[in-house]
Amino acid sequence: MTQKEIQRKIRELKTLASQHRLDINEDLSRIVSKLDGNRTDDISPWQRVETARHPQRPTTLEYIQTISDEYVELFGDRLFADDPAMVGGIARIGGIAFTFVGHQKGKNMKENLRRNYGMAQPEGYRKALRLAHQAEKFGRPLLTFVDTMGAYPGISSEERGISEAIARNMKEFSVLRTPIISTIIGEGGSGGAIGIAVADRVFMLENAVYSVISPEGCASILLRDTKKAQLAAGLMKMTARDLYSFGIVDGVITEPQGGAHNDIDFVAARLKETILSNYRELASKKTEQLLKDRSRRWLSFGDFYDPAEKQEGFLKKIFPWM
Amino acid sequence: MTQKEIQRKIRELKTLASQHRLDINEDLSRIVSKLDGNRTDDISPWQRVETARHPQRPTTLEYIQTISDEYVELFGDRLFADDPAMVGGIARIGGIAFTFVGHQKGKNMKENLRRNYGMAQPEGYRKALRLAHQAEKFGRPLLTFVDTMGAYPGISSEERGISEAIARNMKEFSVLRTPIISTIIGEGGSGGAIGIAVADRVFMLENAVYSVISPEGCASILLRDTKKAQLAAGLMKMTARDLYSFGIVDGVITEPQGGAHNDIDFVAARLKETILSNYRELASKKTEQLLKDRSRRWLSFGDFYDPAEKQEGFLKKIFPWM
Amino acid sequence: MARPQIETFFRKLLPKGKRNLLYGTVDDRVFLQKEHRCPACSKPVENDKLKDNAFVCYHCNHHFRISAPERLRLLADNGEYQEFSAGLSTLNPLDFPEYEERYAAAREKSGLDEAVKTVVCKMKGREAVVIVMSFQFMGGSMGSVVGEKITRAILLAAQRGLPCVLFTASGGARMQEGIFSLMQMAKTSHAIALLERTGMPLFVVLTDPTTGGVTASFAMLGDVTLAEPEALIGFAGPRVIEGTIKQKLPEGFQRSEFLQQKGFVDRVVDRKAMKDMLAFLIDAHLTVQGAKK
Amino acid sequence: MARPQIETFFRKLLPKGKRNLLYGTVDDRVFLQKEHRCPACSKPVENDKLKDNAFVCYHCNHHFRISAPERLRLLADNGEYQEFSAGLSTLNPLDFPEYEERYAAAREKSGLDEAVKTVVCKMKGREAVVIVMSFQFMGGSMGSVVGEKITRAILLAAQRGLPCVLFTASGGARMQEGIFSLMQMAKTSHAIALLERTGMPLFVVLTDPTTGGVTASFAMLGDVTLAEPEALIGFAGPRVIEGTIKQKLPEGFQRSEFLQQKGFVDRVVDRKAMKDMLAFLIDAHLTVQGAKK
Ligand SMILES: [Zn+2]
Ligand SMILES: [Zn+2]
Repeated sequence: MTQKEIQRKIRELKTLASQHRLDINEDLSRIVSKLDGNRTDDISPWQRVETARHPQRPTTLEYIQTISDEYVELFGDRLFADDPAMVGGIARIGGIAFTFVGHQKGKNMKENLRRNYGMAQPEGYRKALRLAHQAEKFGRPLLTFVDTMGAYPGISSEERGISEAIARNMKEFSVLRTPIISTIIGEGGSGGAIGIAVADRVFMLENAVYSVISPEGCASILLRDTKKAQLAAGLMKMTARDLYSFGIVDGVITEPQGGAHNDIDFVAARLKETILSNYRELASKKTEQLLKDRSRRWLSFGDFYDPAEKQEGFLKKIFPWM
Repeated sequence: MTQKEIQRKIRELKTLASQHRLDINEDLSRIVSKLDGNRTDDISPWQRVETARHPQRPTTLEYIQTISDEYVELFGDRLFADDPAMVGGIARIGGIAFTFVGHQKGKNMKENLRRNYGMAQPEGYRKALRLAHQAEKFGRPLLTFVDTMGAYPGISSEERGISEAIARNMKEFSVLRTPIISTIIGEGGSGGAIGIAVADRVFMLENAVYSVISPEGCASILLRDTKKAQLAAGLMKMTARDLYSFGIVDGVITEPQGGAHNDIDFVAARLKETILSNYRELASKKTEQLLKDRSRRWLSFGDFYDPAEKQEGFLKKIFPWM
Repeated sequence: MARPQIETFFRKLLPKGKRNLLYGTVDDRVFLQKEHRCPACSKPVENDKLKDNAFVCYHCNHHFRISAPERLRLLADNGEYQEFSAGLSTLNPLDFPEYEERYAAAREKSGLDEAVKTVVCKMKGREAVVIVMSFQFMGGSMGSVVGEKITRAILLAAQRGLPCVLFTASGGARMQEGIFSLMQMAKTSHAIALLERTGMPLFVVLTDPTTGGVTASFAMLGDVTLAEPEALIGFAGPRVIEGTIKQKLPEGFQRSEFLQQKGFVDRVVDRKAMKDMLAFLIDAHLTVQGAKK
Repeated sequence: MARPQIETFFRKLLPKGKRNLLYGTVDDRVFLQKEHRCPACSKPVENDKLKDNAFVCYHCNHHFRISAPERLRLLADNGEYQEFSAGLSTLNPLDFPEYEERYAAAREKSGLDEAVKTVVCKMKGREAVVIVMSFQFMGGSMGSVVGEKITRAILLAAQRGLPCVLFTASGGARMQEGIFSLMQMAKTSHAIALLERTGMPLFVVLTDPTTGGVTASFAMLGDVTLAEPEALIGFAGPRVIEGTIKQKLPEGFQRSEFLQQKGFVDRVVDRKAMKDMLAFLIDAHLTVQGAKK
C-alpha cells in the first residue's frame, strides 16, 4: 500500500497547494517520475486495452481447464435461465475443491453470439450468486474471473433487473463466509465486472483493464469526442499497473510478450500459483477475521479530502474492529 | 387431535380385520355414525365446492381491508415481475404489524383476467417468499390466505420454475423464524395452495375446500368419468370438517347461511379473533419451541401402516426433540 | 452392509415368464412384448445387450425407465445396500374405492413394495443415503408411505452425517390419499430444511418422468440437481398445459435439456456417467476444508 | 438536533436573482427561465404555488426534480435536521482534466457542496438517518465523497439503531474518478450488508432520475423500495439501450410504474404521501415484537 500512500500524499499536497494558490505541479511531476524511475512502460494504455480485447485472449473456461485437475460446469440460476455469458462450477485445483464463476466470451462469431460477447444478463449474476452461496454452505473457496465489456445493456436485461442482480451480488459477496479470490483476466467493464469482483484478494493479468467506463464511453461523454478513446484510456488509469498503484488490486500477474494468448500455459501457471498461495493465506484466517479484513478493504476504497480527517476515527467509532 | 386418533384407530382396525378376513365394515360404520351423531351435515361436499368458488366470495384483500386498522400493499418478487394473482403487504391488525400474503381472485371478468383467477405463477410465490423473509427479518408474524384453483398450469409458469418456487416456499416457510398463521378462505387447490400454507396454525373457513386435486380432476383421472365430479368431491374428503377430523387443520371458522359472501363482516370478525388469539399463543413461545412444534406438526402428517410401529421411535431417535 | 438384493429375492418369486419385468421395468409397453424396440429410435434392442448398457439404447442413447432395484444395481458398489423402512404400507386413509385393490395389484405386478426404496450404500467407496423412486409402482405416485420413507431417509442422512442422493420418477401425488398425499410435499420439503442445517448435501437426479407434486417438492430442492437425458420434468403434465393454452407444446418442452437451459437443472448427465459424477460431487461437498461457521 | 438549515445559509450567500435556484433546483432548464412550464403537461406553473404543492405540478401531478434541501424541508419535522460529513470534498484522484473546475462550478451553481446530503432528523416524530441525493450537483454522480458519505450514514444508522431512509437521484458514476467511483458501488453495498445485521431497516425512495452505478448498488438494496411517480430508473440509460438494440424503447420503459410491474419497486408513492408512508413503514419495522433470534 505504500504506492497508494505516496499517491495520496501527492494529491493532498496538490490540493493544499491549489488552496494556497501555489504552483507546484512541475515539482510534483518530477517527484512522480522519480518514483516511477525504475519502470519502463513502453506499452501504452490503449495497447493494453487492445490486448485485453484480443479475439484470441484466453477465456475463463480455458484458464479453468488449464489450472484444474478436474472440473464440472454447473448451470442455471434456478429462477429464469442459464446465462452462457457467465459460467460456473466446481474445479479441483491442487487437490482443493473450489467453486468458480466467471464471464465467458467466445472465440468466434458463433460462440460469441451464444455467449453474448461475455455480457451477462441478470440470470448470469444470479447464477454466480447461487454458486457463491453453495460455496459458502459447503466451505468451498470461491474464485471469480472477470472478463466483460459490461453487463448487457438491453431491454431484457433491464426488465429482469440487472441493477438488482449486480447490487445484490456485491452485498452478498461482501459478507460471504468463505474466501473469495477474484482475477480480472481481460476486460473489467464497470458494474458488470464488479458484480462478481467483491473479494478478499483481487488480481489482474498484466494486460487486463478495469474501469468504470470504457475508453470509448469516456471519450464520448467526458471528452465529447468519440475519437479520443486512446486518450481516454490513459486518463482513466485503467491498467493493471495503475490499479495496483492505487491499491485497488493486490497483484499483477505477468503475461508473455504480446499477451496471454501467446502462451496460456505460462499465464495459467502463475495464475494457479497466485490462487493457491493466496487461498492458503486466507484459509488460515478464522472466518470472523476474514470478514473483518474484507470489510476493512472495501470500506477503505475512495479518495477524498476530509477537513476533520476523521475517516478512520469515524469508522473505528462505528465498528470497533475497523 | 382426538378425532384424528379415533379415525386412525378405525382404519387400523379395518386393516387388521381385512388381514384376518373379518367383515366388520357394518359395525364400523355404525360406530362412525355414532361418533358423528351430534352433527347434521345436510350441506353436501359438492355444495361446499360451489360455495368456495362462488363469484362473490370475499377475497384476500377484502378480508385484509376488513380486519386491519391500516394496511399497505407491497409489490414484486425482485426477480421478474409482480404477480397480481398473489398479493402481499403489511397490515396492522389489533395494533400489531403483520405481513400478509395471499392468492387474489377477481370479482369480475376484467379483474379475473388481470389476476389470472388467482392462479399464481412463479413470481407470485417468489413475492410471497420475499415478503415472508422480510417478516422474519423484522419480527413480524406472517398471515397467509389461500384461495386458488391451483398454480397456473401454463408454459410461462413451467418455464420460470413453478415447481421450484412452490418447493422452495414450503422448505423456507417450514423453518421461518416467525409465527405463521394460514387460512384457507376459498379454494385450496393442490401445490398452488400449500405453496403458501406451511404454517404453525392452519384454519379453514367453513365452506372452504382443500385438496390434492380438484373434484373434476379426480373424476377424470381416477373415476375415468368427468361427470362424476360431485361424487369425487365427496370421495376426496376435502371439506373443512373432513380436514379438521383428520387433524390437518386446526379449526373451522363459521360462515353465515349460504356462505361468506352473505356477510363478510360476520366472517371477518371471527377471522380476526382467530388470528389474534392464535398469534398471542404463538408469540408467547420461544422461537426454538415454535420451530420444534412446527417441525413436529409437519413431520407427523401421513397415515400408513408400519409393522415395526417405529414411526415415533424413529423420529425421536433422529431428532431427540421430536 | 451386505444383504441379498431384494430384487433377486423377488425375482425368484415371480413366474419365469415375468422375471425380466424386474430388470425390464422400463416401460411396460416395451417389456411386455416379446420383441423390444427402442421407443425413441424404433430400432430393435436385445434385452441382455440393453441391460449391459445400463438400459440405455445402444443405438440412440435413449434412457429407458428403470426401477429402484435396477438403479441400485448400477450405482451401489457390488450391488450391495442396506434397505430401510421397507415394511411400510398404505392404510387407505380416505377409504378411497378400489385403492387397496390397485395397491395390491401394483405390488404383485411390479415386485416392489412401494414407489420408493430407501437405502444406505457405497458408491465408489463413498457412503451415502440413496433414495430411488420407481415409476412403475402406481406411476411413482407419492402417498403417505412414499413421503414417510423419503422423510426418514433424509433425516437419517442428517443424523448420520451422510450425503443424500435422490432419484426421482413420479407422476405426482397419490390422489387416492387426497390431502394426506398433498401434505407429503410439505413434509419432505421440511425434512430437507432440517438436512440443510447439518451441512450435508442433497443431490437430486431427475429421471423420466418426474411431474406433479414430486417435482414441486423434494425434486427441486437439491444442492445440485442432475437429470438424465430427455427426461420429462414438470409440474403440470403436458396434456394439462395443452388444455390450458389450447395449442401444442413446443418440441423439447419440459425435457431435461430444456430445464437446464431454463436454469433449473445443474447438468444433464448420462446414466453411465452418473456414478462418477456423484462421486466427484460427494468429494467436492465433503472432503473440503469444512464450512466456516 | 436543531441547527440552522444549510439551505438557508447558502441562500443568503447567493445573489438575490439566483436564490430561488435552491428551491427551484428541479430541472435547470425550467427554473432558469423566467416563466415556468410543467415539462409534462406544458401548462404554465406559478413558482410559489408549485412550491406549496411540494413541487408537484398541480395540473398533472408531474413530480419536478428537487434537491436535497428542498426534500428535507418537506420531510423533516419543522424542517430541522442535523447534517453529517458535510465538509468532504474531492481530491481528483485520477488527476482528471477539468474535473476540479467543474466541481467548483457545480458547487457555485447549485449552492450544494456535493451530490448527497446525509442527516439525522425526525419525520412525524420518528427519528431516522436520512440520505438525500441531488441530481443537479454534477448529475448526482457518485464519486469518493458521495460513496463515503452514504457509507458513513448507513453505518451511523447501524451504530445508533436508527432506521435509514435513502432518496436516490443520480446519473450514475462520477466518471472523472474512474475506478474509485466504481469501488463506491461495492462499498455502499457492503455498508448495507452491515446494516442488515443490526436488524435496522433501509427504505429506499427512487426519484427521477436514478441510473447507472447508483441504481446497481444501494438503490436496489432497500428492505422496502418506494419510487416517485414516473421517475426514470435503470442501469443503462435509454440512449445506450437504443444504441444496443437499434430501435426505440417502448413507452413507459424504465419508469417507476414499469419497475413496480417488473417486481423491483414495492410501491409508487406520491411525494405528498411520502412522509406518511415512511412513518407507517418505520413503525411496522420497529415497533413490533422484535425479531426472534
Ligand atoms: Zn434407441
Ligand atoms: Zn403538469
